Amino acid sequence: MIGYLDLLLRLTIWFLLTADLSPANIFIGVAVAFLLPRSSTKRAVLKDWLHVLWEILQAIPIAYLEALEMIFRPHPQEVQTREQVKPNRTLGLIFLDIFLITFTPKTIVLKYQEDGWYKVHWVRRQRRGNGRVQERGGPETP
Amino acid sequence: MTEDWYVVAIVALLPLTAGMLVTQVNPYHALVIRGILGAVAALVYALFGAADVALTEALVGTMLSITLYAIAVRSSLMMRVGVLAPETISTSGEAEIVAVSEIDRSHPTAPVLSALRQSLGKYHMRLELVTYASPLALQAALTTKDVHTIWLTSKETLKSEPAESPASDSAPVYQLQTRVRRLYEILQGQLPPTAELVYVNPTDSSGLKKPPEMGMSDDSTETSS
Amino acid sequence: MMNAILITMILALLLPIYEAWQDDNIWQKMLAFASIATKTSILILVVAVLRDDWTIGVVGVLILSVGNAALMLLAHVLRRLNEL
Amino acid sequence: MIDALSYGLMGLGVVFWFWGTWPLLGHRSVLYKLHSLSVSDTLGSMAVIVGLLLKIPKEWPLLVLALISLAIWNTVLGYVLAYCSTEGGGND
Repeated sequence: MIGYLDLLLRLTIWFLLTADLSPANIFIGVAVAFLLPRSSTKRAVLKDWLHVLWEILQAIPIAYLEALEMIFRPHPQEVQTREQVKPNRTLGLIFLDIFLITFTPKTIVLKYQEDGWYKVHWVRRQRRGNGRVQERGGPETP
Repeated sequence: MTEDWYVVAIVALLPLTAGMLVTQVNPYHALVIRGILGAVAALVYALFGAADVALTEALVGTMLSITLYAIAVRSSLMMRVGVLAPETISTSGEAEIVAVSEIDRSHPTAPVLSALRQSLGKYHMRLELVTYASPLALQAALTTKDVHTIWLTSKETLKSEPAESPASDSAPVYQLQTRVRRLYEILQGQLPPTAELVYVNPTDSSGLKKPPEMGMSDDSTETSS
Repeated sequence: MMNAILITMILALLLPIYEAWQDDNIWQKMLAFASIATKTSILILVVAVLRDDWTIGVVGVLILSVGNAALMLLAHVLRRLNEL
Repeated sequence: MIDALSYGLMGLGVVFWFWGTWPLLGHRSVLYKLHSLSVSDTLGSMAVIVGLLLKIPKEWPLLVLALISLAIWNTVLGYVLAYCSTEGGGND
């Protein structure tokens, strides 16, 4: 149980970079993956990671749809909101949440505040909510 | 021949960005343009098949040199001003510059500080305030070239004329002593009337100020209170 | 066809270069720099595929990940600068 | 068929590039330009790389790595730039 997800990630990057499945290369990859220092923070749960991976895969078509929408209908309005972080998230999962929000072109996370809020910057079509900071209650994904 | 067109177009970007780089005046803008030049240069090198040179340009030329230059520019384009620490003199007020100036615009030191920042900003320089415990330490810091300028109130500098009190409006309340000729030239005439700028030659200590030992013995009654 | 795409991409690269030259705000210049860093590495990848020279492709991938690191470091230094 | 799809994706990427880079020349805020840059530099470049991937499928590992690093780094860079440009008060 020594952070096998961590090792898996490193091995994936190694094999993608080298594209070589010879025994010598596999040996080097495994050795490097074990030798690199590992962080001793809280272990992520595999289920959460799979969930996030699924969300990333879902986010890609959403991002393209938003991009096309931005191209065909201009979004001249800029709005800032605050959104609450979902409870019980490890640091890695918070990073992935920020990644997901920033990846979609209409929204950018400005700041992650330690007390569990994101500051999110939006572009909108309508001319309402003129630049003021809005509070948002429930956790929601854009 | 057609496949050469894009090569020419890309290579033409290199002198273009280089020209942009050498015409920059602000050093920070020049750093950003240097990054752009590095990216374009890596593209050109990769285009000519020099993969190793391109990689070196991206790693060293762009990343390392920009980071090092950013730190170098940041720490060298700066005027260090020595001020007295709040514990020693809490009555004179100038010692709280560091804490006060950011919040309280009506504080007597605020116009001097903003004038300093403004005139230094024209040369892309920053102001850093360093606190010292006593006037003696301040003078020592100036002579050992630890700071470029020291900031004193008239109480410590105009000891010879005790009649002149800082209460009168027209007389300068603060005195800035600088040991750098160029800083004196830059700041001359830029400060509000409450501050006076003096150039101190660091090589001859018998300039404007009294020897620090005497000054310290005179000051001891006031500073320790 | 590939040549046409490449030429159009170079034209697109000219836009942020012009922006970096004409705008005096440091953050606008940083945006232009970010744009140029990505665009040049994509151009390297396109050239690699066009010539079928895979050493160039590896360099493109490495630059793609490294150029951005420099940008982030510079952004943080500039942020600290504005705080003072 | 595959060839047409690949050229189509690359064309889409180039169109995204132009659309997203054009607002850079305007006088909008840094954040607004960042939104359009995330369209052009992340999504447009990803489209271009997928187009290249369809053209040369035998080099898929490297291009997939390019795709992943492009998405992650550009998004993180967008966040860092947004954070730094608003925190330091340099957003004028």
